[in-house]
Amino acid sequence: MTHVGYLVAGWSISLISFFIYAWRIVRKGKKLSSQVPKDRQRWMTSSTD
Amino acid sequence: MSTVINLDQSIVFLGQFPALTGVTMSIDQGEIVLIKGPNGAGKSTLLHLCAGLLPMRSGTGTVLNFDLQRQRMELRPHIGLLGHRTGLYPDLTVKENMKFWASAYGSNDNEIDKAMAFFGLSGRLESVRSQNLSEGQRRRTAFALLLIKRPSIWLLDEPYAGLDDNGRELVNSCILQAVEAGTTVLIASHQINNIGKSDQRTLQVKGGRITIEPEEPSKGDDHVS
Amino acid sequence: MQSTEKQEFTTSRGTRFMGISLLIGIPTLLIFAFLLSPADDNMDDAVRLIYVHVPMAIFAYVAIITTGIGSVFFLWKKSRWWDTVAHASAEIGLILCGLVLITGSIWGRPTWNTWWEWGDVRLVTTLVLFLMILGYLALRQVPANPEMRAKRASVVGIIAAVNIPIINRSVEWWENNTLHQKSSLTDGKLENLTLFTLFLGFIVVGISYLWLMTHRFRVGWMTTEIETAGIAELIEERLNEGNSTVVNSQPQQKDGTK
Amino acid sequence: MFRDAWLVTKKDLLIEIRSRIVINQIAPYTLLILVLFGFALDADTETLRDTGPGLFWVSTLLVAILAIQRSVDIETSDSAIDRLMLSGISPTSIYIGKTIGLYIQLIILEVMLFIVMVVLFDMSVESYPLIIASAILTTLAISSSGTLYGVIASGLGVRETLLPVLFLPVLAPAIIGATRAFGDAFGRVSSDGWAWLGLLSVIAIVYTLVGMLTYGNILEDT
Repeated sequence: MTHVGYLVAGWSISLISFFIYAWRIVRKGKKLSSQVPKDRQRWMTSSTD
Repeated sequence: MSTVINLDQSIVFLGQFPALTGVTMSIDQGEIVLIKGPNGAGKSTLLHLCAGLLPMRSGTGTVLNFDLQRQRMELRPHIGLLGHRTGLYPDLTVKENMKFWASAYGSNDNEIDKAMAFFGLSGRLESVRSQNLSEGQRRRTAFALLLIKRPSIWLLDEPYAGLDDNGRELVNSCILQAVEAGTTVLIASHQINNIGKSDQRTLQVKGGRITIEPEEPSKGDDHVS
Repeated sequence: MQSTEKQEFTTSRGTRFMGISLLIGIPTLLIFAFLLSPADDNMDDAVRLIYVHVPMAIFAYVAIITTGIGSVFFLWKKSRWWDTVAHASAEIGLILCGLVLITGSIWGRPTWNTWWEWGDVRLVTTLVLFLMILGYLALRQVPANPEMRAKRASVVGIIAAVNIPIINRSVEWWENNTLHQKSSLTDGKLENLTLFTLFLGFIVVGISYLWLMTHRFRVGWMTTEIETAGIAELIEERLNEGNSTVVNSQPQQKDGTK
Repeated sequence: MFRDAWLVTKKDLLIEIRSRIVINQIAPYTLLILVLFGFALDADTETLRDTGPGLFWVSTLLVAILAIQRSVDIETSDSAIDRLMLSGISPTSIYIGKTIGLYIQLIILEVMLFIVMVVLFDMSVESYPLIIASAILTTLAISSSGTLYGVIASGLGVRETLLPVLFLPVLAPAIIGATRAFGDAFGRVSSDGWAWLGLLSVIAIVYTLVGMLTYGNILEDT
């Protein structure tokens, strides 16, 4: 296989960025949802979106 | 007399700050209403709300039968607002300022001349740029602009600031004339208690809400300013 | 990704399903991209980057167009729901745009022997979009009245979205000196397995976008929820400020009027 | 509507004639940028000729930012905007009026810049119609989006930094097109400059329409 370095770099940057962003969002969501009362989180459980 | 301003539990936010926290008031045509209160009480915000310049967060209100939630655009041409700042173009002369706004309002030259003469702006002052005017002269120009617009409601925010005795008398007589002609006048000021007409009302604003509205304007509450 | 398996507050049945699909989809895509699909005649193995680059590029457009649509509906319906959608999508769009630029230039290095090729329209225009979204998010960070900020940001969002078709048209005018692959999907000479891998890439990136959107939307929704929750207290505080100065003189002031 | 718009334009131009901010302060800045490029590129006239079209539009864009801020300042410095909104002139008319006012000022700046560039860089023009047509369209794109973005960035306390960040990327496609068209008109590039006019007119029209539709919304709570 040619260009292995480029391939690995490209894919890993994409995947790592995705995971870091996803992790930050989920963590922020966890933190925020402890501050918002359940009945004000109505978009949380609905199937909309 | 018909009601021209009617507010019910109006809440207005300036950014995150609740400037008005539920104002309820009703004002009839031809009334003179003094709005008093400490700095930051919400007097200016109240006037801007009545002018249709601020959105209401909640509550209802009509001014001249225009709904303050939906018809602010339609309301605005009928309002004359004199704010803290005079809203003149500093690089234009008094006359040029007058001419621009006159053509925006659809007033004619005759009205310009009359308004300028009334406030002592004719002659030399005509060709002075408004940035070189004194505070009092700028106020007079702003009043002259109010005259040529001929609005149904006057909202005056500290109208006497920077005016000399002569200027105050001119302003008072022009307010009285306007009221005779059926204009409604709201004045926010802590400088003056009486403008020389007996059936004026005083509203007290504190904490973004009207705290007292005397049932009958008592003749006793006029003090010399 | 494991985090979706736990009980999270921004997680619902929908996102958990998407999360599990991603857990299966991403390794599958990697296997297809690196092991099963063949090397390209012209690009050799560099083609394996296309499977993530092209889908991300398409979904970057999708994200920005979603921002535009959300902005239009916000200005039209004044609905906070759409504003939150627009904001969430712009943030994900920025990340996708950034990754498209990075993978694009990594791909360009072995293929064109250069990290950045100014002659390539698509790279340059993606950069322009990236900068527009950066401006949009900068505006959303400015401390100001939230409603005013949302209104202004939505105009910026609309302008960014209408630029996508404009930019795509400009590609045609610029075509004669561009280095870019003439749309790799349509030249018909691709092998079936290559096509399938690309298709798989679209699905995986698409699910990732939806998954991120849902979570980011919920975070945005709760942020405004927290901001607005304080309003009742703010009003109360403001009223007390009025009361404290006139404690006893006007007892009936709660009514406001007669 | 157009009567009101013209009123606003006339007023803005009269203010410029009285204050001369654009002519006395902004125009010299334009020329300065051009001269600085001359120094920076080592006075290699051939290079300057090649990059001339790009330098022209970059300088125009940089001074446009200043002209936009001035155009917004006119209305906000003494709250004239409040009176303007109460005057019965529709926001769309205000938008059109201010766009035309900015347009005329930018065209004057561009003519000056153009003459200086042709002289300093010793450039020869092959097609004046192409120059004029592309300048007319590009300037419309600049002034229509500039009037809109000037208000978007105003009143937030961060205008000086925010306006360029928002405004410059939005005009990047127009600048690409304008530079190619100019390059062809100066005979420096062998592309068909007229083809770019299509792109430029689409951008100009779209930005003007978006501005007309949304300006009122933004003016509401400035």
